[in-house]
Amino acid sequence: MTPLDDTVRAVEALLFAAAEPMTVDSMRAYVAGDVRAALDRLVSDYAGRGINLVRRGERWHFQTAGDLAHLLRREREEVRRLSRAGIETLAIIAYHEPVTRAEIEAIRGVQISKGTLDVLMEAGWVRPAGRREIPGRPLTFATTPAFLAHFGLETRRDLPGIDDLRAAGLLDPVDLAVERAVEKANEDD
Amino acid sequence: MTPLDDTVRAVEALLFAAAEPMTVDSMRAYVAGDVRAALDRLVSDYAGRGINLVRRGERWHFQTAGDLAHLLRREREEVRRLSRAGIETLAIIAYHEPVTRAEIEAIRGVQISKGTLDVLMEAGWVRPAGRREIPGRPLTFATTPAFLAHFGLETRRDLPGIDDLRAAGLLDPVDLAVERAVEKANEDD
Amino acid sequence: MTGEQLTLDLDGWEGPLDLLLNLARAQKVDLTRISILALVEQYLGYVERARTLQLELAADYLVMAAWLAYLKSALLLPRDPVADADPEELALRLQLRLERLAAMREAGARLMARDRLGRDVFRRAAAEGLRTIRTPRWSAEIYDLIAGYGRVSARTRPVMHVVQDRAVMTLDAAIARVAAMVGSHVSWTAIERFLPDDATGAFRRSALASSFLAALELARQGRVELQQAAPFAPLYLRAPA
Repeated sequence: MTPLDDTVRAVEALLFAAAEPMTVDSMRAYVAGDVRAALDRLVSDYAGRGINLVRRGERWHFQTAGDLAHLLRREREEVRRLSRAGIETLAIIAYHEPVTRAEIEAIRGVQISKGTLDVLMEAGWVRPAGRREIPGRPLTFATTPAFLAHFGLETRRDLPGIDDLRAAGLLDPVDLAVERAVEKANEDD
Repeated sequence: MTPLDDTVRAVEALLFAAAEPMTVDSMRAYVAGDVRAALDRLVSDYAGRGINLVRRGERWHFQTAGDLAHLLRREREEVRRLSRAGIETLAIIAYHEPVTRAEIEAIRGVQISKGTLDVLMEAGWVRPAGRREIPGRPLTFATTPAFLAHFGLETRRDLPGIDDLRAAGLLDPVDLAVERAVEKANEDD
Repeated sequence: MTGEQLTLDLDGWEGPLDLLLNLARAQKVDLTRISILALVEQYLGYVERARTLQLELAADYLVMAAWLAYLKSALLLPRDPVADADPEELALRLQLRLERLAAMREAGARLMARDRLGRDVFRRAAAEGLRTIRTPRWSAEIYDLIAGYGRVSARTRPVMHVVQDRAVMTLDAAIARVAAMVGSHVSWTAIERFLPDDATGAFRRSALASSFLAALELARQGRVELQQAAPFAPLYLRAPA
């Protein structure tokens, strides 16, 4: 292996020892030198190994390679089982964020029971994300860095199928889609 | 990096994710192939990196390289204000030094907790100043040069006297009122 | 279908839109090509069956049924283009809602199937953690220091004044004095007679109070006898017989 410079070794040790994923800024509080270059070097060093260095949002951490899941999987410690309502609500928040409760309910066609958002927030995947400046100033919700980390997403752009859904207009409100369809019909006439 | 075989990758991931150091036998419960050869390969791969694979007795685990341990600690200075008890105790020491703890308490009219003197010594403003040659040989306390420096004093004589304090209105007005009332009562008798 | 099964079925739906989506799936065509009319018929039939079995349906199922009945009539009957909403647009609206719910349902499933941290991939279990060592730097201003001393001085000074200036007779002095004097009084003698002749003002009050306590203490020891006719009446002392 080619010799490592001190910054690369330091960042490697730091991320290895850290209890939580770290941002570049938080790493800089510990390590001198070019942290970003060190991360690039480590990502390539660990590519293909049993451990990988991954970026989740603004945070970095080491984790085991996905293809080894069959060896390591711990079914019994299964991360909390979400109800169907919980899964759908989480997906709607992730694909539409920031999104109000009323918007979530409009998509699901049913009221959200009180516990559903609580469970998602308790899991650390969803957070309140400010109020929308419309009458009533409703609270909006968005996903957290822990959500990205848990589902192995580098950014929200990695959400499965998000580009196709956006292109198909399926992330737009129904009203907007109806308007568009009407316009299109008029053009075709 | 040369391609890794599956056993090496599996052992690497296993040891990384393990809560405890593992024996070769316990690794064999998860991983097929030549575990010992995989360990040898990993030891040499990680030599000189920020993380090392080490053997402790019969058990193997990853740990951060010893020379980087200092990086994992970060010192941060926090400015804290002295408590009222701390200020009063420091003032008494400054005006009366060298002074014993019992004398400080007599002057304050209140007991001082052990922590109060510790804080003043930690701040570097107060030092033990020998024992008083009376029964029990109690320790005396005095101020330090750092005390003078912090408060911008040339010498302790620069501290204002009790008459200066009175003139400056620094004797608490409520207590002053009590004092006057008592004096007046004595005159009336 | 038994009533019980139907109840369970209804419990399994996440609301009327969910029920509609599942009925639409049964048409086994792309959601963009479903027959809205057939879907409406199925939904209304479902709700009707629930009613004949006298099952309690949540209000939103009935609201949806009413809306779908209206949609059905709009689709079937000739319409007044001024007064009525465009039934094609209403049908499109329903179809768009179903597509959106289906999209999110599928997205949720794909999300859950990813390699999830703590189930499929793992962070280091025995991470040492990073430590921040906080070193306090204490701060105080010279004003705080001086004002603090002023406070202490003001608190303790008046007490020292009073003790120095006030003339008092201590209890010990009063006991000694009363014990010495009572020996020469075999007849009842008022307590005031035991006070110093020159005692006036605050000192006299102090001497009287201390002498009274001294009398009580000596009586307890059997070295003096006391007599008082009534509360606040003159108090007399004499040597024990």
